[in-house]
Amino acid sequence: MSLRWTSLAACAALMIGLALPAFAADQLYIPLFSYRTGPFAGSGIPIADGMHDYLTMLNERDGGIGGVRLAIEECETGYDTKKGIECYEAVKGKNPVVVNPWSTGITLALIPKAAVDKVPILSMAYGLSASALGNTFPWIFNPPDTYWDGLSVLVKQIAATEGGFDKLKGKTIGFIYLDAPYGKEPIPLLQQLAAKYGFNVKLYPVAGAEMQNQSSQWLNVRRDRPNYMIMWGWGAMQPTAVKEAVKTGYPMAHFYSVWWPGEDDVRGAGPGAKGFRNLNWHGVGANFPALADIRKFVVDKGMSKVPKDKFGEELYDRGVYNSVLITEAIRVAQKLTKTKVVTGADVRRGLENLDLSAARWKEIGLPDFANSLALSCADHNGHGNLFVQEWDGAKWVKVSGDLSPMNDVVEPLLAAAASEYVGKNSGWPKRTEACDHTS
Amino acid sequence: MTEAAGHVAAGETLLAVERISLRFGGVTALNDVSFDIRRGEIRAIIGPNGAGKTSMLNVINGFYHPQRGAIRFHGENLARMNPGFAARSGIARTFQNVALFRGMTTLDNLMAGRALKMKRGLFWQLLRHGPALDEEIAHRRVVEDIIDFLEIEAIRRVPVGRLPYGLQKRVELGRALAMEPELLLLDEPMTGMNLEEKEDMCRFILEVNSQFGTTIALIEHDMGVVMDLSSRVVVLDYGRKIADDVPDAVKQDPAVIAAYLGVAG
Amino acid sequence: MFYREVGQYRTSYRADMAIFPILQDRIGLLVILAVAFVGLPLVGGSFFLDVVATPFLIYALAAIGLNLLTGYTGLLSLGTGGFMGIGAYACYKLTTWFPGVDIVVWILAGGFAAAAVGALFGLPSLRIKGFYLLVATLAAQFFLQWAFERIPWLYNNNVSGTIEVPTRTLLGLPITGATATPVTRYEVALCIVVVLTWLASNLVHGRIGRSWMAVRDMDIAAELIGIRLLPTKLLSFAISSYLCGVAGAMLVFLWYGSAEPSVFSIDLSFTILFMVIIGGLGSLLGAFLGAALIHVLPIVLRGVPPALGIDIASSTVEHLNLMIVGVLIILFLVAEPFGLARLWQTGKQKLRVWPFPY
Amino acid sequence: MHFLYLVFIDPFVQMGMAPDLLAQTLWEGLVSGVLYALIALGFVLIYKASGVFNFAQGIMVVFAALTLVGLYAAGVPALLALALTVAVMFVLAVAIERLVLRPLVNRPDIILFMATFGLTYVLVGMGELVFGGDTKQMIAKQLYLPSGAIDLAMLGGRVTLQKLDIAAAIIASVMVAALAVVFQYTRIGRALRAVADSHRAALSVGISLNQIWVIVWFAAGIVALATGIMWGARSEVSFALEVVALKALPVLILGGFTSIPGAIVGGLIVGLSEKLFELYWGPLMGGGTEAWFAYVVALIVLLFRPHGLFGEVIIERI
Repeated sequence: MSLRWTSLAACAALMIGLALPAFAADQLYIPLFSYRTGPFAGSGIPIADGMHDYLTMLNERDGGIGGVRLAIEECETGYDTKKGIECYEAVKGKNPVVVNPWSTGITLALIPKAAVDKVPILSMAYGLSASALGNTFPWIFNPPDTYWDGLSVLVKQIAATEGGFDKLKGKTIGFIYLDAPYGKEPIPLLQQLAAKYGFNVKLYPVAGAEMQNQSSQWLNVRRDRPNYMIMWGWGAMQPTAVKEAVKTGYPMAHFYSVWWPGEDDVRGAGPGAKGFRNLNWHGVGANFPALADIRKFVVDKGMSKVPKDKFGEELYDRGVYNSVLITEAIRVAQKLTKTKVVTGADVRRGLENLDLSAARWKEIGLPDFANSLALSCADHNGHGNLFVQEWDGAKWVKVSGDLSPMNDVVEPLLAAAASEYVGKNSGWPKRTEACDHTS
Repeated sequence: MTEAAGHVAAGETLLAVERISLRFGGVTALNDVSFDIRRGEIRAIIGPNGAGKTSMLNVINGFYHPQRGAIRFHGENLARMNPGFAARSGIARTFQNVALFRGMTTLDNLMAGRALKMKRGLFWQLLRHGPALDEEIAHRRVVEDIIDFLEIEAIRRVPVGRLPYGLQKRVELGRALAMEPELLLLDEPMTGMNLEEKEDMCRFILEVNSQFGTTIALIEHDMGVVMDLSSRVVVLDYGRKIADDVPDAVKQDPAVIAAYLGVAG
Repeated sequence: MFYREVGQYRTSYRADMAIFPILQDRIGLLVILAVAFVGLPLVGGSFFLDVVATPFLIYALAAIGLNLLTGYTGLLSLGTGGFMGIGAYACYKLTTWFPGVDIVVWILAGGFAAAAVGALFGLPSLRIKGFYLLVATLAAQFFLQWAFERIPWLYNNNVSGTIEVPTRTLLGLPITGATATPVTRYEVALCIVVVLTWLASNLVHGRIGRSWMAVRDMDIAAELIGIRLLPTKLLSFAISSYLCGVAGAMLVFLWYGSAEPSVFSIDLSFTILFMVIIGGLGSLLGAFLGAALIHVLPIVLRGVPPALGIDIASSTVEHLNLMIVGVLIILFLVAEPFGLARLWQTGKQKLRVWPFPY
Repeated sequence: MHFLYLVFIDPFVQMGMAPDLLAQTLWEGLVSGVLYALIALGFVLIYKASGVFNFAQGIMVVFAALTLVGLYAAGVPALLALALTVAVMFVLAVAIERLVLRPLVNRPDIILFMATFGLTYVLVGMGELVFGGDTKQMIAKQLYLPSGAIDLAMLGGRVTLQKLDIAAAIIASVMVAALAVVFQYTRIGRALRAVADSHRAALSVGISLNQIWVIVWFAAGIVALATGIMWGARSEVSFALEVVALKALPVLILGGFTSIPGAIVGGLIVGLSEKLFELYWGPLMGGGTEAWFAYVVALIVLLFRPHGLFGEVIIERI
């Protein structure tokens, strides 16, 4: 009998399906999976704002890309895989040019679907590291770096401060991470490097439910006295960790993190957090022409949700970076296909031929905003250079030169992971997508 | 009535409680009580409020464990009964304030009473065809007989929670009968009933006793009822046994009268 | 007028004990099954099947599972998420070891692992009652979720730390993995749910179901009529967990296509408990109705503003969504504490006497 | 053999080796224990007076903290914001009594439990709608909460006591004491205990249930506010805090749903034991045991005392 209800629901759903604003054929539909709700909203909101605002700015300033307006639609996932899948199913019918899942869990769920639905997935510096290999994952892109790249760079940096890899011998590196697939991904590489350079690894998992209750982890840190700490955190876990580190009196200059902590995450810890370091690959701040345009065309017109004082902060700018990747890929796709209204398949090609040179960054009003990034059919990641920045109590300051990932170590890992993935997902499709060498 | 009681009173001892003492903390509920129940008789336990009658029944079917004393059932000695064992060895029970499965229908309550007798395992239960269904039907027959016997056909499918008190008492009796017990313990089966209901209940009790030859031990306040139904009466007062004899003798017993002064009905 | 049992005499106990004694009900059921098996796949698009229908079936199955425990045996549990997880991981391991065997077999087999674990965590239920038991089952929930994170063996040491569903075929037709069409996955889910629902309903209408309800309504009395409490409660835990486990396996293999441990979080347990309560304790139908309401309502609500052409941020919609669902739950509990199933019954009663209510 | 050593000997050796760390651990456990106790207290108050298992307690903590921070962000001076938040919690209590409890009076416990779920949803939605979902700073300084720490050189090492934690402990104790006094010696307190014993009896002697309910929910709101401030100051104000509040449940089991001292003792037991276990035994199983350890402890206690350490035992009569 219940199915009577379903059929009701069916009608409702269909009704909605029809009622959804059908996007005019002369638009590029860009869905933005955002999470302004839930326990991770703290990280999600600025990113969503950045992505949204840059795209809106293009609409307002240039009337879209190549004269084609961008239809931007946010879909709220709350960082929840279930809602993420619902969002995907909801948008896939409206032929999106690209999907940004903004959650490792959602990305993993979408990877198999992407090839079938011909929708490119852009998981920018998160998701499945192995998806960097375009020949195995033609539809997945995770530029500009994988977590393994990130970790290798951190170890490099630590070695540099110690004065050479040989100095790492006997040292201890603590790894505090969100006890979830995302947080656990770097561990194999960390242990491999530990074996190689003779340092010890201490693991400090933080359960999702315990994000704001880390005193015991930091008591462990205090006992083990690791020479360096590396954090793979997310959402509310990060500010708590920084505060606890300050409480425990851990030397901040030895506390490194992957690229996710933003200003808000360290500010709370007060002056004690001075010296905290994390990775980054793009500029921070609002003094770029493009951001000036965003302020002029979007923020000042009240078309943005970003609070005035948060404008141009790290994660906001990361959102902008993500949007640049999308729009540039679209431009390339337009050039390749000589059509204005490109499809997801075209944008996939666009991404594979993406080439963001310093000159190009300058053209789009973001001079020296980020290193040049070039993707190819084989390499969907770029493994670009990263740098370390330090919190000076008020803002991030770049404290290192450009550091290149240890490709020699990461490459084999990627290859292994990819083949493992294929092996376990029996019947994984071979790449059939042609590879064009234009651009 | 009395002759009905008379002819069964001959049976050998079915159950005997021997020197039972039961204490809750400081309070002594039962103090060195002994009496026996003979096969086929109707045994009444009476006494003023708080005399320990219900406690006595609770001891008999193992819900309370006495500190001292033993229960002899079928000749074998049991230091302590437990409810499950009591049920399996054929002791059924109704309660002072009805203890039915309120959420279930009359039919289901009675069928539940057959739980011990139904043997089919999980597999057949899952299919609910073949043996399981046959078994179900067989027991349904028995239950329907009881339903007819107690004249509760009309409320077969009514959740017992919605039934009036009198009927609930009757259903509870039905559930006890469904267990086809050897010994039936009735705790004030007639409280809160009007005259007609009481008469019905008396009739049922007598018929159960005569037709199925079920031994019955009952607690009742209504002296008239007790005197009519029972073959022998044990009188408790403040947890002690003060009399144990045939109704007429008990009536005359000065100790009983003293205990019941003004209470006798 | 049309819905009358008058004149339908049941001449044998067999007929009387049928689960749907009334002709119209049987017809109705057949119609619904026809619609479910044939109609919906034809009408519903991939969005409807993947986002509404298949998940609804999976939730309904889990809700039935929990309902056997909470509704029929009166034992509150918040371990559902964990038990579903056990089912999923067990199924995953099994299909990794024996890729040849048809996946449906493993989905069903996965449930047994859940049953075992469920029975284990059911042990305290003999002594613990009510909300104390509720919180005790949380131990299962949190411990299992922790285990899913901590034991790499469970997810075959995948670097990603998640279950990745391989493509498995039945008679050459892919039923899991990306290449499986929504329709296939829906039909498979439907078959499993229909069969298991049938078995469950057989169970609750027989001796075992009665002893469960007896324990629920008055465990002392149940004991005094010879029902053994511990075996009865454990059986309830085991079977309930079995159904939840199967639902969990379906959730991963027929719906998500991959799962990290957080999928089986406490929230899942809560959702299922909702469905049971809202649907109606102690009613299989209720499980379906509850699943429909709790799962479908938010999706519909999410669709409303665009449908009306209102342009508000999706996050705002989400917030309003939460509030509306919350308010509805309260209103609903105020209006009909016995759940949708009871509403259905009253409706049927009205229909029975229609058009002459007096 | 070696494993046995690691389990039964080594941890204690470690404790002996670094007594200062042990002391620190105990202190941390104590502090988080106090905060658990505070949350549990909110549960107990409501359960005692209205028999409602209030799942919304967790979100009430978040909501109170958010309101406080939000008002301050809106330009209200800190102390005034605090006062206003208290007012808001009162309004909330009244609203809950009117819109949720009153219509549901005399319904089965499970129904009321579910209703508090609906309440949770509403509060989450409202909170995010009004204040936004981003993590916020607790205005500790503006509320004159101390910052910094006291370093004690002792036990051949240092033990660091955060001033904030000390304040938390003190405030919590004061609140508990105050509540205890109120419920022991005042008219309201007597009324509340009467209600806790029997709704009908209380009604029959002319105690207004509704009034009592408003009072306890308000009290629970205040407790929630205190918890929110303390925990917010220790980490951040975010919706993830709600999950921390779940920790109150094992505390409840330990202490019994109806016992205020139980809540406190239970809180301390959970706080201390889970910290000790995570620090000295956790490494053996890869850490992160705090997520479940408290529940397992609670479970074990339940097996021996089905009504918790302090909950009153119900004697079943037939």
